[in-house]
Amino acid sequence: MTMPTTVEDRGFVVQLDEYTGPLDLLLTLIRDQEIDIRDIPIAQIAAQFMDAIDVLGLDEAADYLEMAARLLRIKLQMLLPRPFDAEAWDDPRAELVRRLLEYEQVREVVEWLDARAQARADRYGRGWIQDLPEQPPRPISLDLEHLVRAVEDVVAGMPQPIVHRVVPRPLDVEGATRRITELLATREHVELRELFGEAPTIADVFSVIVALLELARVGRLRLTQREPFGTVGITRESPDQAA
Amino acid sequence: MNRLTRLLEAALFSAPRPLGFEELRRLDPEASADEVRGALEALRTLYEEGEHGVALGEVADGFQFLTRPELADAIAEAQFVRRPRKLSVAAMETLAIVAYRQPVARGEIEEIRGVVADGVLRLLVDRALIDVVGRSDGLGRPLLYGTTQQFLEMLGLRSLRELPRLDELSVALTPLPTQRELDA
Amino acid sequence: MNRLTRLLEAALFSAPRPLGFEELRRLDPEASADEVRGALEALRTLYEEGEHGVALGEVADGFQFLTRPELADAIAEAQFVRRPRKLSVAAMETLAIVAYRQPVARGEIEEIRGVVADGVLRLLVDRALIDVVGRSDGLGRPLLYGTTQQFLEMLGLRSLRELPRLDELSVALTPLPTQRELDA
Repeated sequence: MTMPTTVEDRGFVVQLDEYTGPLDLLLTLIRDQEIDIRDIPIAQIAAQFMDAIDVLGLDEAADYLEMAARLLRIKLQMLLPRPFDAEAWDDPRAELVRRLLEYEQVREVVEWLDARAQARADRYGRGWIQDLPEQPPRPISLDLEHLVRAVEDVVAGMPQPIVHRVVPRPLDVEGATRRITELLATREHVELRELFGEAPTIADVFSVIVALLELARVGRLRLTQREPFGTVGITRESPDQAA
Repeated sequence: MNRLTRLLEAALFSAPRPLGFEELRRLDPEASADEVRGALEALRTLYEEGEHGVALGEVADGFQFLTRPELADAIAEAQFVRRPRKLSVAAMETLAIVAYRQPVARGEIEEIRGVVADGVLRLLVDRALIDVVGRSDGLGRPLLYGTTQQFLEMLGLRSLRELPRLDELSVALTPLPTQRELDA
Repeated sequence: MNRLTRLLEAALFSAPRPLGFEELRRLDPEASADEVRGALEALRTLYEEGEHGVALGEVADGFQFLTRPELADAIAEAQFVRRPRKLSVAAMETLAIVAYRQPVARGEIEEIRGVVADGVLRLLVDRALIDVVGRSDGLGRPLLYGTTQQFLEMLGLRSLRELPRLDELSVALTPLPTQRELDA
């Protein structure tokens, strides 16, 4: 695939690796034959393009096929009878020419960037970084633009405007009692917050609390809190110890 | 400074490790050992006598430029040996919610973002961008978070009033009636 | 060399990247901006006039010591430094389009280059030469890309304004009528 491939009868040499896409190939064909980009002999170029992608084994690349189809369409349009008034004639090649010129511009910028990058690559920065005593954690960069963008992302990510559902829900003490009992069957100690799922509703919280108080009353568990507002611990009481 | 000295200086500056004498000789195969030794000495003297901020040191593995010890603290404090890090998307979003909705409890942040905010909140508190500013009167009296002075300083703001007004966001991010108010 | 100049030199020697003026000012909070500027200039002149192997340059909004280009080959041949690998032409084309059209969506890049840009964009983001800078308001809200600080550093540019202006390019694009005007 990387071997130079010569298309003998048309007298130009093409190398697959050299092309970054159909526009590149097209531009090379045009430049090599010193064709005026604003007056492309479309039939000739289209034929050469087909040959090239055939020889290069590029005919599976969709991008190249699309360009091939475009060239054939322009070729056909060029064959249509033109109006006598030349001013009124829309050159079917115009869009292709615009794209080729635009692409040529990109390539010119690439050359400039390449030269700059090359010059910079000849200047080496500091290679070895000294360990300094007690490095603080990496500093954080923060700016308003990012903050505002984050706000927008938050809002965009919300499923719907947050409106609290005020649907009356009965307490589910039975369900809560079952969950607590199941948890305490496998573990001796749990924390209160483990009993709440993600984003518990007020009804969930009350259900758990009522269930806990009831279970504590009948001696199935013991509630502990080390300090005011501290976490509430729940410890299993074995039936024989129950008061 | 002659070419050999310049070459030694540039090599020692750009190499990712200390360079030994024999290695340095590779830089100019035509220079004699004495010439390289002379150039190294010239370089060392130049940095020494010019009272530079760095000095050419000799360690076990070879030669290297070292920061003068009395300057190391100031450089470490300025924190720029490593690139500043951007906050993760999760941290940025959480920070945004705290900034615009403070004082705000964890539950509220989690409700807005739809994910658990535990770790992210801890990170932001560690980095002193937010802090606990009180407790809610609501159920369980959850901690309330707000932004810090450091947060303002990093954004170059004098006060929270200088945060950009986000009119279109006001509906989504202005404090809603709390659950308690609704249930009451 | 005074203490401030020494401090700047040591800091610039110990950082693997350009340091911005504001960052450098953190080294000595008591020094005025003019003093820091003066010390930077003194440092630059000293290395210039002493014909050193490294020089103080200004890149990507910051200051950085870099080795002199004429010494690059000798240092690379001695295998102390590996030259960065060149980017492919496809990557360079994409970079050129992002640089001039930023913020730009993938679709626009593909249209100009005439090929799918997926892999190349990922590579450039991985190399930190471009980054996602936002989302378009258009259909599907595609990601928008822009160049980074690293991009400027790779080219040794101080800012995007140093890129050649489009009207300085030999290929003129603007005078051509667009397809829409042709169709009208």
